[in-house]
Amino acid sequence: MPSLSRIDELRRLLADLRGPALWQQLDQLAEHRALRELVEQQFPHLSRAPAMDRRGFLRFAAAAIGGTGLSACSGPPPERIVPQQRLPETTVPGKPVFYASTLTQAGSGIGVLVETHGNRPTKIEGNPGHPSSLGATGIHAQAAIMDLWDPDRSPMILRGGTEVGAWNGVLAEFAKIRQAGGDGLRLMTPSIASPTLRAQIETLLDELPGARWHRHDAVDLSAAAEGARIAFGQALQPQYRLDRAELIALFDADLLAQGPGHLRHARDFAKRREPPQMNRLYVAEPSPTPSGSLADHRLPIGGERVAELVRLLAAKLGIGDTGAALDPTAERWIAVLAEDLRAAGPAALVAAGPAQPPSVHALVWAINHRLGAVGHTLQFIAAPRQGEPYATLLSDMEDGKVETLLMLDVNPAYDAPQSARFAEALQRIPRSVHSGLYTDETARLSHWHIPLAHALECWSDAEAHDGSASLQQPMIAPLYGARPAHEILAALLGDPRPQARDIVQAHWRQRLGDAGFDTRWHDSLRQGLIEGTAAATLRPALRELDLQWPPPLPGPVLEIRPDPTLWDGRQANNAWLQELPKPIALNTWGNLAWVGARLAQQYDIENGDVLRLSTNGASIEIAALVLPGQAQDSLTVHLGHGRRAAGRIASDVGVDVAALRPADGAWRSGPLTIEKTGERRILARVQTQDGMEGREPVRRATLAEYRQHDGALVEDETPQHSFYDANPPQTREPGKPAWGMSVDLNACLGCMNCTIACQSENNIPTVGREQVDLGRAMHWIRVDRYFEGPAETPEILSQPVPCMHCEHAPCELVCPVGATVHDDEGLNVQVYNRCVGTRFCGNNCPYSVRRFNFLQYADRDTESLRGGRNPDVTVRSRGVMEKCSFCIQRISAARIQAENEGREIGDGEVVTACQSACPTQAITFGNIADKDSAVSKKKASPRNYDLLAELNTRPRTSYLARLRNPNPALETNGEDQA
Amino acid sequence: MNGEGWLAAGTTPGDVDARIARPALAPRFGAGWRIGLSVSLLGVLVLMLTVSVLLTVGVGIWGITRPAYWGFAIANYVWWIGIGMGGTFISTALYLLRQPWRNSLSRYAETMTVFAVCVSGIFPILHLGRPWFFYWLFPYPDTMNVWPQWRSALFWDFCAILAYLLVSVLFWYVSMLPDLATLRDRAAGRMRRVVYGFLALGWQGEAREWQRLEALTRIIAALGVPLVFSVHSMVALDLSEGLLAGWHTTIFPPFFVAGALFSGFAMALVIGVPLRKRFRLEALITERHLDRLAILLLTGGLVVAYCYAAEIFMAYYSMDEYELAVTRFRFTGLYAPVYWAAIVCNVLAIQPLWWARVRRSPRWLFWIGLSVVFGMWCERIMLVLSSEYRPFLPAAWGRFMPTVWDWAMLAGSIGLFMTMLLLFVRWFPVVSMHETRQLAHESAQGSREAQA
Amino acid sequence: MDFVARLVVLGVIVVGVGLFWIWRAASASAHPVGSAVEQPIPFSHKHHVGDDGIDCRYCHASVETAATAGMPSVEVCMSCHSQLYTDQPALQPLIEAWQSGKPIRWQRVHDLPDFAYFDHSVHVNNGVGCVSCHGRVDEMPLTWRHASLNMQWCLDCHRDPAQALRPRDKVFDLAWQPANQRATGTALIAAYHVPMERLTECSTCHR
Amino acid sequence: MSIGRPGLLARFDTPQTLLGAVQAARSQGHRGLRAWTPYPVEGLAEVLALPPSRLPLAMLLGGLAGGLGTLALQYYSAVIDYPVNIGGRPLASWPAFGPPALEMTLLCAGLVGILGLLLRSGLPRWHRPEFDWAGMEQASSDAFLLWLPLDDEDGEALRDWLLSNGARDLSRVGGDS
Repeated sequence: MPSLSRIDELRRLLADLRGPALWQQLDQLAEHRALRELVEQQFPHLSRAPAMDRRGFLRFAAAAIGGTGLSACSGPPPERIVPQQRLPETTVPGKPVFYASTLTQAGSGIGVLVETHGNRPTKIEGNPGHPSSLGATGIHAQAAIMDLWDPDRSPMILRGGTEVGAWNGVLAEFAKIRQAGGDGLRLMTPSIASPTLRAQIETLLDELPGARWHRHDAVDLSAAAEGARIAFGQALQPQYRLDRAELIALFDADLLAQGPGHLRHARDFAKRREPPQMNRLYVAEPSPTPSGSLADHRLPIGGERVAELVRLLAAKLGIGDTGAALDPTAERWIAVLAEDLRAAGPAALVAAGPAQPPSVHALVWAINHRLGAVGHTLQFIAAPRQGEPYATLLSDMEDGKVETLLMLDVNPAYDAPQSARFAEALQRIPRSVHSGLYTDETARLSHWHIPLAHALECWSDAEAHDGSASLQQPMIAPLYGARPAHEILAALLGDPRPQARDIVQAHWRQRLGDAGFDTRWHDSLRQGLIEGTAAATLRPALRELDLQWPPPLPGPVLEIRPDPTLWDGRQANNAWLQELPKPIALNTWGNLAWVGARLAQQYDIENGDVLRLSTNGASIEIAALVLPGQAQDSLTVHLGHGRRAAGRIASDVGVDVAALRPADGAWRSGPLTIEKTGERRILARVQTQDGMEGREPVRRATLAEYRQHDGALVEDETPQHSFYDANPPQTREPGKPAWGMSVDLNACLGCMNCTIACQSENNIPTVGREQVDLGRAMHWIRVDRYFEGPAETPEILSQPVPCMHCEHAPCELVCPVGATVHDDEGLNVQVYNRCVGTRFCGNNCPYSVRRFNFLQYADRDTESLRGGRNPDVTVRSRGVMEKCSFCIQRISAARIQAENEGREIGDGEVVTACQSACPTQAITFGNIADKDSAVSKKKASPRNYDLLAELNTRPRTSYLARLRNPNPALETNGEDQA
Repeated sequence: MNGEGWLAAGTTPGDVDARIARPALAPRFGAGWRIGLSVSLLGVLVLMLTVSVLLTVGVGIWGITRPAYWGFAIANYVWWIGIGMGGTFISTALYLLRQPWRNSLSRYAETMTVFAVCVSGIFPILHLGRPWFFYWLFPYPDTMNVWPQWRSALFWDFCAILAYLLVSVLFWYVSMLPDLATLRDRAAGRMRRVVYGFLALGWQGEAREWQRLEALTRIIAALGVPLVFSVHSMVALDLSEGLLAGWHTTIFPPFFVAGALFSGFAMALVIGVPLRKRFRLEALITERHLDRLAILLLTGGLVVAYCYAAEIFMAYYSMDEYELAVTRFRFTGLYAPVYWAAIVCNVLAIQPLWWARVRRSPRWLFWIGLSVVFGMWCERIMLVLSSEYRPFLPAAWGRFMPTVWDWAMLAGSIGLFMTMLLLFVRWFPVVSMHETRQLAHESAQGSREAQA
Repeated sequence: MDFVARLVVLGVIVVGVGLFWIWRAASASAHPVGSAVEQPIPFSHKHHVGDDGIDCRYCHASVETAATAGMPSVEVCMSCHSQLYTDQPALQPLIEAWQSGKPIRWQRVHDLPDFAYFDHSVHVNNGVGCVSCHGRVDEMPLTWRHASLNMQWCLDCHRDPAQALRPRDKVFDLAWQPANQRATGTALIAAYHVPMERLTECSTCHR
Repeated sequence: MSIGRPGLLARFDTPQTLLGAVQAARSQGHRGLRAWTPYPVEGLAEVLALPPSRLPLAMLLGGLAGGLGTLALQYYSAVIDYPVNIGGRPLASWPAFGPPALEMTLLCAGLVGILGLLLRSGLPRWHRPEFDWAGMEQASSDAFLLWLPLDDEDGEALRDWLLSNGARDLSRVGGDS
């Protein structure tokens, strides 16, 4: 970072410029030799795109006159070494350092370990000691790296949307607010997971009595707590103990892949699902979710009908009365479920999702109470106080009751229900201050915008789903002079030089007491968890329920859900997330209307048809995806797309569905009218074939079959005869590791965590919408998904496919330059610098895991993106083949470590990126030469099988067959036959 | 060899030289030629543009993708090199079989070969992701101390093309020396005399030179047969060394050889018929010649048809699920039109050749040849794509759709071929003069004896 | 006539070779072997190592533990030069760096391509002496590249480490010469469990 | 051969007459005859008693060298110089080494043959004294030429004898003339 004075110089230079003129001026400066460096550090996204084109054109000309040969082979430019000024004791240059920290998603903290190289965060790992992580990470946590280094982040304080502002200006505004005693001040935040920040807000509300605090979550998860308010008289946060549940019934609830604690839920669930003991899962949901894909019995049903489903179930268990009649399949499904639940008793767990209204949750709590599950599989903790509802704020704004609006980390002008109304109201506010990562839709309408520091840039803390708190520490100084929320609030309260660290530390000093605080502080930093802060579980008493059931919406209903990868759109400018296939549906870059097969038939809809969906007097146009397993009486669309001011990645990708949301932010609206516009769009799906075509890449069995079977469940089809001696030439002396992987399809959710973790670890480039649609996505580990059975109620099978590292690798045989070969530890290595790009290996890989750089996909020009790359992995150039390497850089690191310490590599010492990210630990990696290693034990399972074994490729990656634990009573039912 | 009756009656050596050498030495040339040349040159420009974009942007400009990693480039390559084969066969195998009638055809057939092989050579290099490193396929002591990977069919093919290209180009040139000498001696202007003289390398037609050339011709002919057959076997192995269903079959090498011969003869007709007309070579390339070529074409076509049948049979005979699937995809899949086009153009279109009248009608032969040339292109496309686009795992199924650059590359390659051909016929003898002279002498003498 | 023709043929060959050499020159490295590299401060290993006998690890501290040997921070330089030669004009850049807090930008002398991953620690711990790759830096007034650092050169040693291995305690001794290198090396391969068969695997250096 | 020597250049119309003349001349003890023809005339080499060409042998050796050399190179590089595990196949995968060897055999044989032809015939040789001889250019179209050295004896007898043997126009070439 250059000295502040020079930044201010620049600011002065730009102070009297407005709008476009400002950007132009910056662009010229970018050309300026002296200032270029500074400008690029400050505003990396300004001085780039044109340069690229110029270079492109020159290279083009060179080739046209046949000079390409020369230009392609000109020597490397001289490099410079820039040592540090002072070397911190802790860091050893060239060795990664891991810091325990916390990332917050959907109002709940997840403990992570941040891998840094030379103080540059490059990778997020889960924190095994953290209750919400247990070592796993979600896709949003993985993507945080990309957010941090995003060149489109807000570069500076803005006044009136475009004008460069100064921190002093902000302080002046704050002073005025204080003088007014906070009258007319409204604070707008999302649900806050940080106890410190909540405490700060409480203080603010005390000190400025005129002020009020409003909560705005684009994706409102409060239904469960509100349901508890109805059932138990107080807002409570449920704790789902899947580790204790033998029978689980989920109603429109994706417990395993979304919302607070989902990583923990997935882990606990998988632990209970290891044969011969297996839990049983019932799922009723409108759209297929990862949870639904693992269900033993899945009932596709519109979110609007779930209420009746739950009421019927409750009635069968003797609670309340039934609602409207359901179709026989559903009736039977519920009847069987009710029997099962009664049998399971306290070992059962029933849950509803945030998309369901509080009344349904209340009923669900009652059912659990009746089953005796409360306190056993279902526990409650107190829900922290959050702001008042957003609706009241909006009306107050429109009534002119709001003098000042301070928006922290929210973007209501885009993501509020009927955001247009908010945007309009916002512009009538006398004074509006916005703080966020981007100069987003709201920032541009606010009087002031303050760049908000990224979670990896500043001190804070957060509570996990179970209430236990952990600290968030910065790995790097704020890249764009951004400020943490703590400091902004402190400044508002008059602190001239606020320091987030002091604020957070002060909060905890006060909570934990002075005695031995410093040691506890340091332990907490090291462990990434503040011991003993987990919330106490409560034993609430159930009240008499008097539930109101509004008449269900008629006809097909529009389900409006958070995007599986982008959530509410705050991470929309993140190319990794945009290109990460949505679980199950596998579409990327933009949102689609998911339509059930029968509905599609009814309206004659095909994939790619653009539909005009109208409800609440508004309408959008969005392309359709006919999705097996989608309920027939509902369409599903996703939030987070159609950003208008998000940066180069997200702008104009997908469709903004906010207009269709009811004012109260409910998750569905109707009645819905559907018309075809006749237009067609590309879907950019990574998989276009739905069925297995009778090829059985995913082997399946029922638990019953598994129990009968002795010995291998899946017979080995590897041909034993060989033209050559079957053993590879190199003689393996004992002690040398032989790397192998096992993937347990019984535990695979298809949640895509492995895919994005791999992308982050291995510098895998994104290719963009059109390239994905052509089939050129680069993900090294893809998750194949197959629908088997009827399109209405298919069985959903997910199968992660990394490189198989075949002993008899077909790819190696056909490479004319030996760019892909075997090493003595059995890795199928790809030598990028030797590859000439014949692509024969790609053709010849029966698993199609090889990826080719058809164009220059890796961005070599954006300075800030370099910071986030893994220095231990080559950045691939155009024209070379690449593929999963079993994280060879991690193997090398472990090997060198062992070398230096003169020992063998221990089991579990090498953990691949996909393996560590997997919430259900479906992926096991290790040394198969060592019979006691975890992976060897997995491969010894009777469920073990090789993919396409009949081709005699002898893969090192093998799979464990998928098992289902169906209820015989439902199996006999033809409808549910999968 | 006895060449009686293979030239129009009363063709003397003098006429031979006149007929063949005159166009080459003529001061100016027909407008038709100039138009044809400018069209072909346009094609060359398209090619240059495409290649420039290709080198600057990358092979991503083509429609290739996962799983169809190869697409047009390789199919075009196989097509072109196949076309080349016909010429080599005529100039070598028929020589060994003592077929005097080949003398009138060998020159332009070989020329066609040489140019087709040159054009085909463009594709395997330019289809590389990093073409500027193509020489890594060549075993040379480098600073990386690494070698080519000998087990790859692509390397075998690299050797095959290298051998084929060098041998056929050099032999084509050497066997043209006597004719170049003739042109040198007959050329009017000094400039031409110098140029032809330079090219003729000082050939004089002395007994010793003839003796060596004869010996060389005989052995090269003997080498040429295994060479050309092996080359096309290697090309076939480029695919059949792969695991892909539809590629991984033992029938491919003979299949490709037959296909190559087939397309080669077809191209020989497509070029030969107009040539014969334009240069009034009816006396040298008689209807009997055409008839023989047509018979070869028919034979080749029948063998190819047999291979199609055999592939289908083997699929059902093996009952291998993947082979069966590929066969189904060929019949009904995304690329079914290409498959059926191949069947129509390669199998049905040649049936008229059973009738002698058709075999002796230049017009018929031209159009049938053209349909076969097109049909063989369809077949190459079909062979490459129908296996590639649906690999073993259904989840990886995809599709290849050609982009404008794919078509530009194809059109450009045709333009380049035509350009080279047109330039050749303008300044070089399209029929081997010394070989035809021999025929002329023998037939003249034959008729003399007949009179006696 | 004959002469002219031969001349033409010759000319073609000459031009071809010429173009090849131009290309070779264009693709040559920035700092050729053996030529001293200009630095912002004319730092002399000869003086520091040769004359003053400062150990390599004093400045290149992480050489035994990490992939990179580590470049000394300004702080390290200042630990002596806050007293010594502070008035030397040559040292002004150092003083400025110390005061301004702006690091010194040294010219890289040994620059491997980005796709080759070299790890100092594992080499040092297996008895590869600094001198084997860097030459007698204690005799270099300005540092230059001692070896080509191309793959052939790396392999030469990876195929036959015996020609270079030395006892660990002699690794940083630039002048040390074994009585019988071959015997010493062979013994050390066994002693240090050098994984011979791994040394020539592609994955040893490329990822 | 001795171009400096003076000689007689006789032109014949048919290969038969040429062959006859050559035979007769040789039987009369003439040596150092040279003949030019527009196409290879069967039997001419024999009657001129030219030594059989050694080209075929050279090509055989060249081919063998190319093939065996390739096999040797493959074995050396794959087994001795840099053994690498390729798809679990043996280092010396003989069946796979065959095809390149075959191609290189053919290539080398062909190259040796063609280069051999040029070198042995002294080509390229863009200027030869023969080019100056009158009527020489006929040899490349339809004339069959025969050259006999004129030694000390005077040419008249030889001239008549040639004419009687079917020679057309004769000319004295080479030497001081």
